[in-house]
Amino acid sequence: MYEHDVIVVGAGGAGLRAAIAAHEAGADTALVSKLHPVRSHTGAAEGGINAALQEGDDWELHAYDTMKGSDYLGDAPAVETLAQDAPEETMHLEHWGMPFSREEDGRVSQRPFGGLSYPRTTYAGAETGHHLLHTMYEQVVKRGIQVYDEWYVMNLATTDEPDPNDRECHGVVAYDVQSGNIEGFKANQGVVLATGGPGQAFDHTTNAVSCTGDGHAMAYRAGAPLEDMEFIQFHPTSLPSTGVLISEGVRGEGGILYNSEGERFMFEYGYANNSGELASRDVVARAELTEVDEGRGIEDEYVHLDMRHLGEERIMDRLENILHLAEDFEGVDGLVEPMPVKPGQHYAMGGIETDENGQTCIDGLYAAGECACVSVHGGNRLGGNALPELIVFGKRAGRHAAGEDLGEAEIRTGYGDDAEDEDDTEFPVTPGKAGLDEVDEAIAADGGVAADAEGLLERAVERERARVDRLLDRDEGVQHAEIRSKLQQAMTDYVNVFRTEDGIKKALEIIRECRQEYQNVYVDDPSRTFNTDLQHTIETRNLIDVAETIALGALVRNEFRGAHWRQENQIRDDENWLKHTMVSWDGGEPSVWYRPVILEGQDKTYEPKERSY
Amino acid sequence: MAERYSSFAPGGTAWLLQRITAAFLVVVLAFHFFQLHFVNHAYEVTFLGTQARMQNVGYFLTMVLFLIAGAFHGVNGVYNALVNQGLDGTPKKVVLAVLVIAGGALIVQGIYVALAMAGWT
Amino acid sequence: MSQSYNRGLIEDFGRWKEFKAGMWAWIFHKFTGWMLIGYLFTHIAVLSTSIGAASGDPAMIQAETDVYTTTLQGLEDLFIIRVLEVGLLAVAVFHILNGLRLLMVDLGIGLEAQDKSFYASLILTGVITVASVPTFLSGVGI
Amino acid sequence: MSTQQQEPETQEAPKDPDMKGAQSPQDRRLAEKESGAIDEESEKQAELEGETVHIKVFRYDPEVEGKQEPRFDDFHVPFEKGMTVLDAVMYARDEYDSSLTFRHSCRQAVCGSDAFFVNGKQRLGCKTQISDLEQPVRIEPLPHQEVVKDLVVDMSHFYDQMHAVEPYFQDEDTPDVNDLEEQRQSPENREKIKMSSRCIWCGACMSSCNIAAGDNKYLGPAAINKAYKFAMDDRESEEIKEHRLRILEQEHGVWRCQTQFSCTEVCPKDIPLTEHIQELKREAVKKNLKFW
Ligand SMILES: Cc1cc2nc3c(=O)[nH]c(=O)nc-3n(C[C@H](O)[C@H](O)[C@H](O)COP(=O)(O)OP(=O)(O)OC[C@H]3O[C@@H](n4cnc5c(N)ncnc54)[C@H](O)[C@@H]3O)c2cc1C
Ligand code: HEM
Ligand code: SF4
Ligand code: F3S
Ligand code: FES
Repeated sequence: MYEHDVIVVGAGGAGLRAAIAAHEAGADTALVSKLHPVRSHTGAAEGGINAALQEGDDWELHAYDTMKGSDYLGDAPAVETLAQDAPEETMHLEHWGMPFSREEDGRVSQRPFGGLSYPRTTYAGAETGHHLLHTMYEQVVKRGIQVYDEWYVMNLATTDEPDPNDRECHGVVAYDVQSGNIEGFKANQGVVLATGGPGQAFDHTTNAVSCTGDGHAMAYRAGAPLEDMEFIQFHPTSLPSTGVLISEGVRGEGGILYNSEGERFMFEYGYANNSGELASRDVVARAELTEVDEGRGIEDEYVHLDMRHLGEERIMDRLENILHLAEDFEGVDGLVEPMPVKPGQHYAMGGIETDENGQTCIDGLYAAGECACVSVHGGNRLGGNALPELIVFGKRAGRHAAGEDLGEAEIRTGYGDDAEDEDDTEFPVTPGKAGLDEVDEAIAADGGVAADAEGLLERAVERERARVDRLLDRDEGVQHAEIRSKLQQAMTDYVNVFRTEDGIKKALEIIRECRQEYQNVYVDDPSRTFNTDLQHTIETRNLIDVAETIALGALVRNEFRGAHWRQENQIRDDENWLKHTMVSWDGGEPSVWYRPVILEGQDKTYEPKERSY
Repeated sequence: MAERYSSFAPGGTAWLLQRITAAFLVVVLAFHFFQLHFVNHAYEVTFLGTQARMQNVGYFLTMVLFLIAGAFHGVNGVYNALVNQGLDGTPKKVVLAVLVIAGGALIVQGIYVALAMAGWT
Repeated sequence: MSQSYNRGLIEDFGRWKEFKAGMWAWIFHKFTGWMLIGYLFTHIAVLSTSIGAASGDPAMIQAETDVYTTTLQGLEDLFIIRVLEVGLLAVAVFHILNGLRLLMVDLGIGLEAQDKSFYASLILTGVITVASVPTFLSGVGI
Repeated sequence: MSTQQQEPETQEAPKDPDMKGAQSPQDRRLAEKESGAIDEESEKQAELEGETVHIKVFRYDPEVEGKQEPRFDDFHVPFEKGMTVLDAVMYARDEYDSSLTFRHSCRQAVCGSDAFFVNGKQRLGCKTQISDLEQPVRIEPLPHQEVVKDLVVDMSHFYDQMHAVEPYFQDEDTPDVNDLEEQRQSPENREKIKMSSRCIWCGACMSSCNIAAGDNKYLGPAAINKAYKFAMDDRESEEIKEHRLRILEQEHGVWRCQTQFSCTEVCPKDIPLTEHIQELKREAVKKNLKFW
């Protein structure tokens, strides 16, 4: 067993920042990550970090833009904290040596980004995330913070009081991928989850293979509710074969979208008569899919993004990296042929419910980064707002976990008196636990609250060892890859950009089937050494849980807000839906409930306005 | 953790000397070859001819420098090559000593030969 | 991690077909360097006969029958030695040319053309060597 | 119109290539439309012929009998336009042998996990189009690192070397963050360190360097490049720069580099590694000359 004051799970931008903050607050801190820190998906972010740095800009404008972008589903205290702290946190990065792009006078450069009223996106070339990730990892090395890399966290060690608000988290159970050893990590003060997005719930995503929503699923099963999971951002231009992102820059420079008939459909079919290709992400994504559905897609799958008319010189000058991406990942030369693109899952606005200090309703359990939902992005994330979220809330979570007083949080967590139950919607199948799976079985056998943290952890470790033994011992059944691809396909078919009641119900049915099939899952690779088969099998279980919450949220929210579109009700319904969707696991019987959005800020209230640009 | 090395092993001096001797050797080696294969054919070399050349102080000094530079360059090159292949610890010290002695002997013997050629012994 | 597998260096050089210019340059330079230092030692050894000659009978020197002259000329009469000399020339020329290339690289000049300059050294070495064969073989008593 | 009517396409490779033509809604539709586009036709043709790529993958597992002796396994993977080496091994894993093990994550050349030895050269699996390679494509773990299992190598030595150059900003004397004051840096200086800052720690360069293979203490191209990024950054003070050079100029630092250029050749991020190393050698010499 390992023991530290603060255990940070995940070493992407959020995890690294949390670890540095906890360390600075004097806690003995360790990072536990299934990937070596520099492999985290934060490295893929290109665009930049929004922060009101310059004179003429101020945090209130940033907050306002963010609130508007969120389609009024962001919580004002969180949004304002983000806008207020982002400048200082960005400066920290600079002082740590992050190579930001520079102006002639030596100051950091900022550029305009969609939905921002001021050019406040601070960037480092077209690889901002890469530099952010590496700069922070360097600081972790400098401080000598302990890193357990290639340790896969399988579960949390949480007490099991009936009310999740009374539970405490005392550590995690992880397995060393290289050796297969399963060990407990005791956290004396707190566990911070920073496990990133759940993009792998979808078939086609810009997210990494490692973005499997492990943190979501672990916190969810431990009792922390997942918030606003239905809000998934789809990016209109990703390469069909891999999901690699083709940046908006191509359309910004004048790239044109064509369907298989060679028509410039954004105009010809009237999807966006004014802005055409430059309409907002969700509009373009829906347009592309409509074309494909109506038989005008190429290979029945994608559309073409053409930039040849821009001329070689201009392309080489401004979009050179796009040429490389198309060439390397799709085998297409953007100078002589159009590039295939289609919408891909890109970002999850929702996540583990936390307050401004990163704390969940479970004592000692924190979450930060894409896996968390303090609710700054609400219904739709603005480009360049995820990276500041990592550093602002990563830091807060780390400090709070290390015992620093950050003041009383304004955002409430956990089921409480402000909750409103969902009881109108009928689910086509019962969500949640399918029979007894080994994890729950062991909990049941546990018989109440463990006496002390150590005993709790030990039991958690035993449970996971038993689970792994069973997965490895079984010789037949289904393999996880089959289940995973079925799940991903269902999500992409039915809970994608277009969502209909029937479709989502179909998805829930398939998710249910996946759950049942998972009862018979087995791991073919018998080895303990670097068994990725085993790891992926555990991840698939997590994906099922997460996918289900996405579908549940999508089913109940019968309106069109932000990235969430519903065929039956294609308008934003502020009357009924200015509230967060919450899904609680409730010991294996998920329940859906709502919590009102907080629109009252420090000294103003954000009145919902039409989201038009 | 890879060890933190002391700053007192620059290694840069040897590197630089290797380049400087190389630059010097290019010229002298070319001259040497030319002199003894093209101007004077090797098969025509006699002690008399050699002595005549060696008695020119400039030539004598050039040849001695040539020898020293060549010996350093060659021996240091060999040493580097071995270190590159991971030679370490005691064997490394031994090799260094052997090479220094061999190089030194080469130079001493070479100078002695040159003196003999010039007839100054 | 119970064990791991180390493929060792032998496998490395088993892949010589896949080596690129820079790697070949390195190998050749190393090889020629060793040849040259080896030769330098032998060379001084052979030349050491001059010590005997100098301390011997001056008449023999005049008659060109001293041990130095006879040794050298005796060696030069051997065809094999002539061939070896051509080899030595090739080795030295390559080492010089590639050495110049390396010096340029050290100065940071023309790094993009490092492969081309290697090929150039090779070709030039070949040309110079072939061109000097007549000179080297002249007067050999076969 | 929603996506709901769309039938989920089977992920599996059709055993009988003709089956696909009959099943796929796309082909049906294409046939219906009788589109005359020639390239579409020929592409379909290729698909119908069931073109496959032949890959040979290195296998080793210390624990599994039959894999303890390293061997190569053959897989025939159905070819698709745009398929990368990583796609091919992923397909082989998901469809044929789930125990096939390799690191990968981002699929877009930023995480640096999937450097393999492909047809005799260190390459990123995700960044290498399989159609550019000669078949059968031989895929091996990175040379000069111990193999943990299949394509997974032990990277700890690489990480140690990266850490050994003190790869972090050391200046404590920075402006107060509360004033939102940055350290000034000229665009030229930022340009100077740009390439060096792109390293994704894939280890390809280290694996290709013969010197690094022989001399375990040699810092190696990646770590030296990392040090270059800091040494050339004007934001750090002169003393720290000197300190950095002192780390680099120890015996197993920059001097060990024999300008083999293999590192520069294989770097997937096109970092001019040899150039950076050479520049540091000159810097170190200059600094030492100053002392004399
Ligand atoms: C292509 C792309 C471009 C983007 N561009 C921008 C942009 O320009 N601006 C912007 O603001 N945002 C952008 N985003 C969004 C932003 O990059 C992400 O939201 C953010 O990086 C997520 O960071 P994170 O720290 O939460 O998670 P990640 O960086 O994904 O890190 C997750 C960490 O958790 C670890 N982990 C996960 N599960 C486990 C487990 N079970 N056990 C142990 N460890 C685990 C992983 O190893 C990893 O270290 C972009 C996203 C993508 C995909
Ligand atoms: C008497 C003549 C010479 C001898 C005996 C000689 C010998 C050697 C030897 C043994 C090496 C080490 C090779 C290795 O194993 O890596 C070497 C390296 C080298 N030689 Fe020479 N050499 C001679 C002439 C020259 C000349 C004329 C040049 C011209 C430029 C030259 C340039 C170099 C360089 C640059 C290296 C260093 C390679 C490195 O460290 O990266 N040498 N030499
Ligand atoms: S320098 Fe290039 S090859 Fe080496 S680790 Fe970095 S990215 Fe990989
Ligand atoms: S391959 Fe090695 S020898 Fe130098 S140029 Fe690169 S580090
Ligand atoms: S998978 Fe990340 S670099 Fe290839």
